[in-house]
Amino acid sequence: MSTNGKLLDVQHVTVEFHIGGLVGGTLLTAVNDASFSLESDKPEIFTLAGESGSGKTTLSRLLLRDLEPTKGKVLFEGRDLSTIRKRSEFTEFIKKVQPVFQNPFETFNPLRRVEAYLLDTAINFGMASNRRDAAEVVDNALRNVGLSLDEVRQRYPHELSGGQIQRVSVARALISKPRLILADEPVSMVDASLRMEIVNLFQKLRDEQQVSVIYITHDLATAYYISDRIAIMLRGYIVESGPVEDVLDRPAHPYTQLLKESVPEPTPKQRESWAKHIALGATEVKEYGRIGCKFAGRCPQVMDICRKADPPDVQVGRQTVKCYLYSGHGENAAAGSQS
Amino acid sequence: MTLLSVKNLRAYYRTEVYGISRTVQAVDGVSFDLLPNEIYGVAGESSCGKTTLIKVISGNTKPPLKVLEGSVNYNFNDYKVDMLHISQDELRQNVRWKEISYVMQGSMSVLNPVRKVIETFRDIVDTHERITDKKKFLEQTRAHVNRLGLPTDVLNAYPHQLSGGMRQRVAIALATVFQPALIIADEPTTALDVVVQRGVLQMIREIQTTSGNTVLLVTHDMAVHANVADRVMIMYAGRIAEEAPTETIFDAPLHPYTQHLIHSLPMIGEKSTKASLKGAPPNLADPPGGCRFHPRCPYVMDVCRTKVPDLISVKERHRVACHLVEEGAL
Amino acid sequence: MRKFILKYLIPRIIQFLTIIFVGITVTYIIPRLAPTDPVEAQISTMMAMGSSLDPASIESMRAALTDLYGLSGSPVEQYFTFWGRLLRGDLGPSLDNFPTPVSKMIGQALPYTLRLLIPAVIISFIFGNLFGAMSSYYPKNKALKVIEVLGQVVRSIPYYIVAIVLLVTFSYFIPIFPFSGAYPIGTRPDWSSLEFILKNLEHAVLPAATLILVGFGGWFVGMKSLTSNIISEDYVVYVETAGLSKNRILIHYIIRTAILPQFTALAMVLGTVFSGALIMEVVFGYPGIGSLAIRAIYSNDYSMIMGITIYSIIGVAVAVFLMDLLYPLFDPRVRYQ
Amino acid sequence: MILLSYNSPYDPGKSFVVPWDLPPSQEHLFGTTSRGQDLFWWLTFAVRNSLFLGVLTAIISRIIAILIGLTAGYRGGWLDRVLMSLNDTFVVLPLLPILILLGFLLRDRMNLFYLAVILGLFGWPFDARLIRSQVLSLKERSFTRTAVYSGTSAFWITINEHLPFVLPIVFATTINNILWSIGMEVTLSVLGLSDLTTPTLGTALFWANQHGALVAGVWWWIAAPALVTIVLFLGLYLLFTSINEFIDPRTRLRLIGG
Repeated sequence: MSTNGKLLDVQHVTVEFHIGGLVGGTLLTAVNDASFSLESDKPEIFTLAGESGSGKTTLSRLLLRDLEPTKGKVLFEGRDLSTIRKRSEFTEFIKKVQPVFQNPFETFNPLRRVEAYLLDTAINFGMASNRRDAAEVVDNALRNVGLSLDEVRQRYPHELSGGQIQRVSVARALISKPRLILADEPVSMVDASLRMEIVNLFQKLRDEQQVSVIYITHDLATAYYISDRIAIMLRGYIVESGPVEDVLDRPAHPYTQLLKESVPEPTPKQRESWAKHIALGATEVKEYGRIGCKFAGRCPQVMDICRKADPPDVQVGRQTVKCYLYSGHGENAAAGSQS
Repeated sequence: MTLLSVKNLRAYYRTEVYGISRTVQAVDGVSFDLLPNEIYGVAGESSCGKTTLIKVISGNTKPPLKVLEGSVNYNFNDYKVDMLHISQDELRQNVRWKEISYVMQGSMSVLNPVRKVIETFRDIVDTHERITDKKKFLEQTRAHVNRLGLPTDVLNAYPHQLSGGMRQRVAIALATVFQPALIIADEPTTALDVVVQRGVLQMIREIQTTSGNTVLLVTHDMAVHANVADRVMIMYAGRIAEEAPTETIFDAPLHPYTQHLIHSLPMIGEKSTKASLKGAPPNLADPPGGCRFHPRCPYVMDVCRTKVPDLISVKERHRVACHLVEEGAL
Repeated sequence: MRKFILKYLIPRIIQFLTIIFVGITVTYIIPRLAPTDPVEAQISTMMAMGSSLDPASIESMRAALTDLYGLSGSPVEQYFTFWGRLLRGDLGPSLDNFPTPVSKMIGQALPYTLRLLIPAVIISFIFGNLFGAMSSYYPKNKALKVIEVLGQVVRSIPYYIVAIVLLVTFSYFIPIFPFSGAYPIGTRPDWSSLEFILKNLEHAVLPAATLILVGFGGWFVGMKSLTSNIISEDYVVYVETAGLSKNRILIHYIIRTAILPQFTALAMVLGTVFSGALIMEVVFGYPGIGSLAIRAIYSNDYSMIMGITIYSIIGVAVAVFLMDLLYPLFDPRVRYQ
Repeated sequence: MILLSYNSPYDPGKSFVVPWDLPPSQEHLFGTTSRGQDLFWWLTFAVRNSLFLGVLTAIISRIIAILIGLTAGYRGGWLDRVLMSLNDTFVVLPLLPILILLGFLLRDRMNLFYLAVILGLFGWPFDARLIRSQVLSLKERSFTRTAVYSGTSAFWITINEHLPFVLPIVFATTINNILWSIGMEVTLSVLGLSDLTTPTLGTALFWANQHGALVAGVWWWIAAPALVTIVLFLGLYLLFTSINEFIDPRTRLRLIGG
């Protein structure tokens, strides 16, 4: 098996959905020609960031083999996910790739005790052969997230706080000793005073257990805080990607610039500049159907060519940017690189 | 002159399920004033009592919610209203929407899915000022919507044809048809994307600046308060922890909870490790005694476990409820 | 418009044809599942009941029956002949009133049934939905609670029992309404005389009341459960805080949104309501399709029963189809999708 | 009453074992019929048989409804569309005329068992649709995905995660279905289209009609079965609402303190 040293390799994937009935309907491209990869020997936290409708959740479902791409392929440890057919192969795969969902209270069935999921996971993945061994495995996983089996035993989801149950959710994902965790907005439903403990947990997993994390979020501030690399998505495209400090400190794509500028800073110092007028986007469907760059309608530096064809991916420093400004079409190729 | 004066408000939920009665002390001894012409921010985590507080001050107290003590008094340009004793009819006719209006949490769904936007405008306007001249009503509504920078097309649209941000702005337009003295905005941008959120908050600020009314902005997002509010009140477990002008709250917070909230916020451009508070917000059906923050407080003292700290003024317009401050330890 | 035709109309037409197809096929298969030769069984029962037909008539009846059951040729051929006759609107002669065509007799009885059924359905729909919505909007109202319990109980009791209770109460113990029929015995139907129409209305009161009572509970319960979610919807709470009057909220915001699924439900239960109407006519001796059916049962008039079955399937299918076509007029969400 | 039927001093199959047309009295609680039967004891058999019919119908149609509802909901796709199209057709078909046709043809061979099977075959579609929509919404919830990524098989997901939500529906519809089936039997019997020798609530009314009970002034012959039916339905209905509330997941949630 050749892995090319890649843990995960996403190659030009496109996902199209039919919206509407059997006949007619429109084609919506939720993910458009997206590529990125994670190295096998260098665990990292990789963020997929974007607003609602950017395709980040669709992309995550693709990586969990919840969906199949219309075009392109996803390789995990060198294996094309679309060749996974048998149940045993699927089990083998998800043993190594585990999800953490957004709403901790929806992650577990409200009518079941949370430990049931943990014990099931341990037994289903062959981490333990009987309930007693399973309890030990589970307890270990829970200790990794700062809890213990005794604290959650006999508890229903609503009897735990949002922060606790989200940690249980991470613990469940850790039981099978996965190589990769996909966390879809894991802290957006968790209170501010509990948020950082979960965010810090992902860093701990990366550093102490060599687990890679794909962090899916709309929140650029936490993304900046925990991730190593980031990819910004807009209407199905990855418009800019690279090391998080480069992308967010010196955004190159005009969309990333707008996004960064719009995030309210938790200090009253920039009130006046934050409050200056901005152009709001067209409705979602309109931007999806746009030919060429999806941001052309709102871009302050728009050129004719932007409305004609998809921009190419251009390397700007350590960033990859999907924008004509940097492909020799723009006069001010360095426009975005000012601080 | 104050617009609203809330004194020592205590509002509990009393529920009974299968013979087990539960009392949730959602708002427990809250006092504050709203001034004319300001944006007053209320911050706090889920179930800290901020939603209950809004319910009571807007006259929406319904069982199982019950006000045990305290007073809620408004003064709308010499039209005085005692919110806890006003008759339903007067509340409905003279106060709601004429003096107090709302932009609700999840405003995206406040528009009736099967009626055009204009019909909701008509219902609300007709309720308070009978529409006699339909043409004039249409003209005025169009002008109003235009003034707020919205296209007039939205009036003839059904809600599902509008984007989330547009619906939220329509909701703001609805809330301001009568130029009310107070607009209560409850998590107005929680479900919105950052770019849209910025647009909506700008709109709220503009309206406030031009018409000089008061906005009560409730959100858990401290970053929003930092950029929009003039004064901020921090609630914790049904009580006020601290209240101060925005600059003071962010530059020199006194309550350990406020300090944590502000220092734990991640920022773009800064990667230093942010700590999390231990434990979780208390269950208000069985809150801890003394200061309700004491089980999580890094500076807890013996007195905190037994005595409820008073909300004291430390400076002009800066109040805090913490024993550390009382004893000058900070 | 093209979108509407493709996405809305065509699936509805397919559904319409499926209903007719499945229904008719079921009626085609049933006689063939009967363990004995239906023609001979039929003839012998008729003979046993002392029919005084001459041999020639019996022979022609045997031919008519064989034809009616479509028993000549292979099963596939039979199936096509069966459809062929149906498409020509030929349901064969009534065996009891030989040789009056079944379709003519049904044609005469149908208006009576419809005159009873349509107003009853409309009235129970309106009141059931109105009270149902009110009962979730005013949860503390005692009168509405009583109505709810009554409606619920009546709804679950068989039509027949409700009818018999009404009949016994209001024309036996307290004889204020006529016992049976659509008009006094001995009068001739004369739709130009006011007196006759009044008499007819008087006779229709109890049957209609039964249909309304039984239907009411269903709509009430359905509406209540639909609106119980709606009253806490944001857009209702919102206009409440905006100070709108309760009546305006009830009508424009609660009923207006909740009523839509009820229209679909109306289409769905038409079959059941129609069945109920048949029973009603039997109890009250009202001369519609139901009475026709019971007479056919007692006189072993197979072709009549077959005809009634087929008619009702087609009738209900058409009604459901029309209902579906009207639905988008009420729901902008369907209209614009 | 069901238990009482086993102690009946009279054989319901026999007629003219007691004086006929006696009004209700201490000896004959509901009076006697024109066929010389003690109405009270006769009705004990009727209730037993009617309930038997109802339960059997409910079991048969529940099995069909669960199978179709779960399959359509969990598998989705074209199978779902085909099943639901068929389902809607069955919902809409006017059942009574079809049953009349069937009863008419089977007449002499009709007995309670056949009737239960037939009603069972027609009694599933509303409930199958309910179950399907429940499964569809459950399938979309995160906890189903959690279970999938915990390596749990589809079978166990259905049993552990979905059944607790589907069962209350099955239960709620069971009693409705029993009531419906008993009601249908009454209807068919009144029309003379069932096994008239078996005592049921329906046949009681049929014989009363046959003997012109109302005209003859034997009102108790109609009133007693009607009353018993109403009481039975009321009882089952109340049982249904209380048990239904008890096993509703929302109630359960509140009981465990949610």
